[in-house]
Amino acid sequence: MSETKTKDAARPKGAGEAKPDFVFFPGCSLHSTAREYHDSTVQSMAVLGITLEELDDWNCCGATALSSADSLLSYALPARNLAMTQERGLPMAVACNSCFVTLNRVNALMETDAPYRSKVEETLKAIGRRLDGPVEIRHTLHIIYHDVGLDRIREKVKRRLEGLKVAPYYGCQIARPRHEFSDPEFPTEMDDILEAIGAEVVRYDRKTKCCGGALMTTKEDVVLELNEQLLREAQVRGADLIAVCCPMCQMNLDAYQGKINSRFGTDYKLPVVYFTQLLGFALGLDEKAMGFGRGFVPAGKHLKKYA
Amino acid sequence: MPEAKKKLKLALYWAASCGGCDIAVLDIDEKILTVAELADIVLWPVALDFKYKDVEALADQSVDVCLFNGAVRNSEQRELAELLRQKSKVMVAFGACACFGGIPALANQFDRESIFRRVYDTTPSTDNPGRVRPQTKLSVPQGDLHLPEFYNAVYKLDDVVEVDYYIPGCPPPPELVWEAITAIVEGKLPPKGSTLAGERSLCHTCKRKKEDKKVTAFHRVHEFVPDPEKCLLEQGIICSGPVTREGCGERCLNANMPCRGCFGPTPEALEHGASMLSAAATLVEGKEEAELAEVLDGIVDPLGTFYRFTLADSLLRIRNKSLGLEEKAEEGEEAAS
Amino acid sequence: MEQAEAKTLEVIRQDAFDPAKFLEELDAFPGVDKIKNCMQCGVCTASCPLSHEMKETPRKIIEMIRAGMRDEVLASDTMWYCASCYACTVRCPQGISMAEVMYALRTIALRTARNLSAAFYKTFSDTVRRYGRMHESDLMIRFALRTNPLSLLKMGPLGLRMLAKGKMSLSVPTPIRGAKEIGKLYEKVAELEGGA
Amino acid sequence: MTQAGSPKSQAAAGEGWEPKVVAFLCNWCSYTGADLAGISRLKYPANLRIIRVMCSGRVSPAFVLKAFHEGADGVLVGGCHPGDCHYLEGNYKTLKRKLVFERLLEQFGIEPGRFRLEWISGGEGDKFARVAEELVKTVRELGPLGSTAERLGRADGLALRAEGGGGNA
Amino acid sequence: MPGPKIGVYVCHCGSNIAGKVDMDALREFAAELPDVVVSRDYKYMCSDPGQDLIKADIKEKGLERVVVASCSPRMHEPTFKRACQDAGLNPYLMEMANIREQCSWVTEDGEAATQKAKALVHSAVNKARHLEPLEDKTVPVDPKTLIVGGGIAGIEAALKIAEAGKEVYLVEREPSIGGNMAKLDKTFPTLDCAACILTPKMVSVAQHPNITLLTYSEVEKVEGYIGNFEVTIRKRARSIDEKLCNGCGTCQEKCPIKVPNEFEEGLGMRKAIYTPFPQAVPNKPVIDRENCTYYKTGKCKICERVCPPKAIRFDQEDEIITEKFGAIIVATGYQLFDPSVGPQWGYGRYDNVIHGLQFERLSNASGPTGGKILLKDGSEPEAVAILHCVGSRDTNYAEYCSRICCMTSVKFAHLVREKTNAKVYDLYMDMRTFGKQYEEFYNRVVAERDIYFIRGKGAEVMQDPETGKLLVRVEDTLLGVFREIPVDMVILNAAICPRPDAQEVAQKFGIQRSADGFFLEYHLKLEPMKTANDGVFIAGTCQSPKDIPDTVGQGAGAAAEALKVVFAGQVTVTPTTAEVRDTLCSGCRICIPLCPYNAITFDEAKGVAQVNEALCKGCGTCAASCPSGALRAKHFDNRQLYAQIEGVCAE
Repeated sequence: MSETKTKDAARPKGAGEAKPDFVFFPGCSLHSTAREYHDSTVQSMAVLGITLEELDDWNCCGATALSSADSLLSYALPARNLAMTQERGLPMAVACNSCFVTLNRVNALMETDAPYRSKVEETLKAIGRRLDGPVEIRHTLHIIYHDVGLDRIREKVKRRLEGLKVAPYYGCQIARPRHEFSDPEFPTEMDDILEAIGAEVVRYDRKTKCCGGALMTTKEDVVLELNEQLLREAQVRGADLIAVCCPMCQMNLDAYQGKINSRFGTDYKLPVVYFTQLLGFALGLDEKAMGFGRGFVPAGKHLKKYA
Repeated sequence: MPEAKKKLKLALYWAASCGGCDIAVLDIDEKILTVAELADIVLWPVALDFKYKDVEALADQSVDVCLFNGAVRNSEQRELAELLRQKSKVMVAFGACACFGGIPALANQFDRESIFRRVYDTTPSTDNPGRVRPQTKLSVPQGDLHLPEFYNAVYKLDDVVEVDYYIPGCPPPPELVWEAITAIVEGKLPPKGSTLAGERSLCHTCKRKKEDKKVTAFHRVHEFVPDPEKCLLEQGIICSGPVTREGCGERCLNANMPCRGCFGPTPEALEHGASMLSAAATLVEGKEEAELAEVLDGIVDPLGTFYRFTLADSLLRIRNKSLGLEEKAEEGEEAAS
Repeated sequence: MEQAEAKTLEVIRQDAFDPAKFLEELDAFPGVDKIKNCMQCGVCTASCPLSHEMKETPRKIIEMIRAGMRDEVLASDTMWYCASCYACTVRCPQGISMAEVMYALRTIALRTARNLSAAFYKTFSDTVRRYGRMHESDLMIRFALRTNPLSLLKMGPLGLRMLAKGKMSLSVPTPIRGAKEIGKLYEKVAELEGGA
Repeated sequence: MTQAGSPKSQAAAGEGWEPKVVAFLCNWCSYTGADLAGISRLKYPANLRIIRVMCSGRVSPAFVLKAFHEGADGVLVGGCHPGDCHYLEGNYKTLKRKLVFERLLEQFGIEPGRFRLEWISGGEGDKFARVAEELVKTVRELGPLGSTAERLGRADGLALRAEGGGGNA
Repeated sequence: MPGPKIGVYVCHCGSNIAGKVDMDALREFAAELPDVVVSRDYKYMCSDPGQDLIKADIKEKGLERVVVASCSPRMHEPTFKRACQDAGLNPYLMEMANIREQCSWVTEDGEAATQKAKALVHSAVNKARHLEPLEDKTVPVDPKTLIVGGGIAGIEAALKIAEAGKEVYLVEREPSIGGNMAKLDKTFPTLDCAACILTPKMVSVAQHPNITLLTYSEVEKVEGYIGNFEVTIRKRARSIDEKLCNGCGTCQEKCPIKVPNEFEEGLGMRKAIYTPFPQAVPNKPVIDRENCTYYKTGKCKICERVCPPKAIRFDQEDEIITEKFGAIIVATGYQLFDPSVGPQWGYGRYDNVIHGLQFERLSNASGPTGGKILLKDGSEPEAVAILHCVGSRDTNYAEYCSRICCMTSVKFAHLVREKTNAKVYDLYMDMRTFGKQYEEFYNRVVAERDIYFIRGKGAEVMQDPETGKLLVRVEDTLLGVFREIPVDMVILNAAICPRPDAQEVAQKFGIQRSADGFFLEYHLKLEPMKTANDGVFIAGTCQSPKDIPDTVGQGAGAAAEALKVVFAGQVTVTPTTAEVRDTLCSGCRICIPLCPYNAITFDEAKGVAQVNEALCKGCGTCAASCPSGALRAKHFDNRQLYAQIEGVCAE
């Protein structure tokens, strides 16, 4: 990323004078099931000098569910958000992996496939909007890693999470099909951030294996199996908790852990938290404000010694 | 100058040009008296009162030499060119405008309509609420009035009539004019179609010190005072000397100004502007496209720079869009607002 | 290896299929291309977290598409197992986006399909149309009503815990300001798709 | 592809109009690349006609103007990739000329899409075919340019005496 | 004014051209062009009867120019030039129109192709009208050949040339020749050991009086042209006196520094003073100054103390050698694809995932395990998976087929079974056994006990976190089932790739690269060793992936190409240079810095530029920049090119 941006990020901001760095697209989950992800993201990024401005009147990106139901709609819906971001004249920040992949899909179309592209443009025209080429879309994990940088994170850490063993679980849609991350299958950005706040990152080979996502609704049996494998590796590697960056992953691993235990006769008690919760906590933000209590599997006991 | 048996019949005409060429004829100073001794002037609108009908009355081929200056911008000039060709034994394109279109041909970047709009509508001093435009024909009670048709493009003389000799320059230097007149009088003319100037480029006679050329930045003449001893190109000033025919007496160079090319291309140059462009661009050192672009952007207005006098003699002649008149009109509107 | 069940060999009468037509139909979807370049290496299958559940492996689906077996492909369960993890897509040596192929197949199938998955995707779409955003509780309740109202009871405990954690709300969602726009968008899409 | 245009249809943008594109290719890279396209039996529009030069550095901007003057609707100059020039750096000279020449063409009202400089190596038959296809497509969309004589004829209805001008060659 | 008499000859090229272009229409069109006095078509113009047509017309009709419309001039220009010359016409009065590669082969529609062919012929006729006779010049050829790269291709080429009685310089970057082949264990399909067949050749190279062997050396600069290349070679300091060193190896025993041995592909160690392998040629060590304690701290010098003949020279400096050569053979070989680029294969993440060359070293008796196939922990594997096409045939990495991996995999399967009791799973996409006795070899191995071939590409290697076993995931595509195979070792048969410095080397030798990054041959089928740079030839895997038989074949072939040059004793240099017309040159000096060969100088006395035709290569850049038109590119002058432009643009 450009140096300017890093400078911007580091620049102290007086009240009201600064233009935000990104338009923030929270997505539906961050406003409901994943509110702790929303709060911890916005707050820790603010501490790190990045201001986000929520996209006004955003709509659902359609997720992969719509890609499956109606091709044109699955482009048109996220395109509205991109068009509005373009109007605002800022790059877009996204925290939800599913939104990230869906919005990027529109971007990819804007660069290729001309005939279909014009169809999408026509739908936008019907609502009086337009999209001129792709919009810069950034995952918040990537922004924190690149624009803020590890050095600055280390500088700002108030509580080093020394000794906390974390399994970094990225989920699939953050680095795939191919985005800005170091590798589509073995990205390392979250590992590095967690290390920068002092945590011990355990080896986690399944870091981008699928949790089944929305198939939990329709194919619960097999999706539970996938999540059991994910939990198993984390447990075998000795993780205290799993850090995630996607609301769907968090939900599947956390809310369904009980169901998994009863189905497979296991006894997992692995808290599943957003990496931003750990980051914010390390940066000195309040444990409660970071929403650690919202998880089904409590994480509190692992954090006590740092508080 | 030897005694001529019979007095020459001489015609001089001024078409689309500034008039400097006519003055250039007078610049031969006292020799003009010799000319008067040797020749009867049958047409010289700038100095003597002749009517078109006087020319029409002349017998074909009865004029020995016609010195035609100026480019062809309208139908009147074309008709006169044709008429004078018919009446003259030798037709001379006199000066850069007749030879290559000259400065007036720079207007070939615009078509008639946009020129009219500028001149009759949008100049700040214009007061023309009725948007009156010149008409080729106007009926008044007394009868029909005719005005010549203003063309979309400026043409050089040999576009419309056969030309026997070319005397380039803006204006042609007096020495050259005198040499030409002498040659005509003495009947020692080179083969038809020749240009009565040198064969090599101006660098041949330029006295400035020349080294192997490398340019790191281009400058315009107002930006600094160049070293009068050194090649101007080497100082980053676009000088058309390398592509322009010698014979002018380096008048501009002596004034520490670069050659603008009024003598037109050397006989073997491919194309006046493009050839100089090609040479100038390759003088820049470097390999990085962005860096090169930065230096080369220092050459502002390539067309005006490299085709200052020769646009009507170029391969493309006119700005392509000047042909789609409606389209051009819109553009003009935008430019005006 | 499991013992395969004895089975008579299937006979395909190629003249019953029109591979070109099916390929063309898929070609209309952006991102669905290069199907003909498939080398049948099976990397997609071996990369898929759920391929072991499928009756036909993703690789086989490609071959069936190339054979023109439209009905059989659309009746298969393969695409309904796709979790959009894109593992196949990044690994395919021929650069085929299998995930996009799966989306396309689902979209075509949804025009007629009546299975659980179809119901879910339709409900999802309706929710977004109504509010401009997704609301889990609304979605789940509607989905259950559409499919198996009794499942609401099964979902009960989890739902209650979600409510307790503030992860779900039972209040009636408010549409976004631009809900009208969303409606228009749906209409325009329908109009454009209808023509297709 | 329809046929490359019959003599008369080309004069105006009639239905039978087919663009004319002249390609100046360096012997070592681009011409070889074009040969490779042939050997690989890649198909591209017949509108593009190739003139071989030893190096793209040989292509004087006047050649490009000459082609437009003669009625070409598009011109391609193909050279070796930077660093690959058979003559060490002829292609850089071409690049330098292009950087000014493009602006001149624009002043002449020649749309940017009509002139292209491309680096095509001897191994890039596919790239050559693609560039040919793109250029012809672009030019087709831009419509006919017409020769200088035609354009002047359109401007003032004058049939020029000595059609040609400028070219002293 | 009547122009020169022109004859036009249209070639059908069998159906290659005639199948698309209307031959009658083209011939008749050409006949109507001004100055054309005869226009003929014929099935194969390049054949003897075809050429005879041209010759007869030159003699009987007094043709002054010849235009041949056929294939690319890169193909048959010399043929037709010779035909003209035979008939007494200056060969530079012949012009070709390329209506095959650039017309009939690339055009869908016949009518369009015919139209285009007419334009191309028109253009050629126009140019021909302005052609002028030129005389070829010859220059003497230096009789030495330079070979770059001491792998099997370079070795083969060097020996062939040396045995033919010509002098060769063989330059190798590493301390020993042998290349990648020296690392191999057994070679397919005969399973003879690589060292057994390679070592004698390496020794012959060292001993042959006609070969100057420069190891630990690199070519720095290449100037000049065919017959007269001037090459600068840097012979890096070995830090030993090669004349005194007897290769006893004492220094290597005593040296205290251990670093990974590149030759062992990271599996074994070497000392700071070392020969890369026991059979190295020359068998004299080098001091790796980056790792040597003396060079780092100024202390140690143990090797100097223990060396019996006192051959250590710490102060030795690099030697710069400049030599003239008539021909150059580039045989710089390949680099194996780095499988860690695709982490899904586990390379670099799991200890027992290795690549093919590492397996060769394991299996090699002189390798780090003494030829035993062992896991990292020293135990023997119980199951081994071999993956084909790692990086090959994959648009994410290298699109081409690496050719040798199928056979290598079959060989590996056999070697694993020969040396261990492990089960072998060979995961292949397609089994390509294209060579002589290859299919037979495959058939033999496939029948061996506990070797299982599975048709499917290995997608991923995982590790079971609990058992530590490697899990290979693959679809058995023939069954249509998903398989997860637990193994102890995975061998990745990684792609053969261009060397990382291929671009730099290509530029140095004035050769080009194909889209896949390998060096580009002049003609894929008919001129596989020639390059676009006359006198520079390529051999072996620097041109494309190859097995040993093909590499050796190309090495010998390149030797023949080089010998052709050096035996001829002289080469013809093109007369198509630039010239300055003194009467037009005004001495502006714009052209002088433009010439990359410094062929243009300024004649102070005459005040004009002048071209040294021996140095000029005829690129014509100067002519395009000479504003006044005084500089003329012969055979490509302004008049000729303008005429061509008029030709292609004519209706």
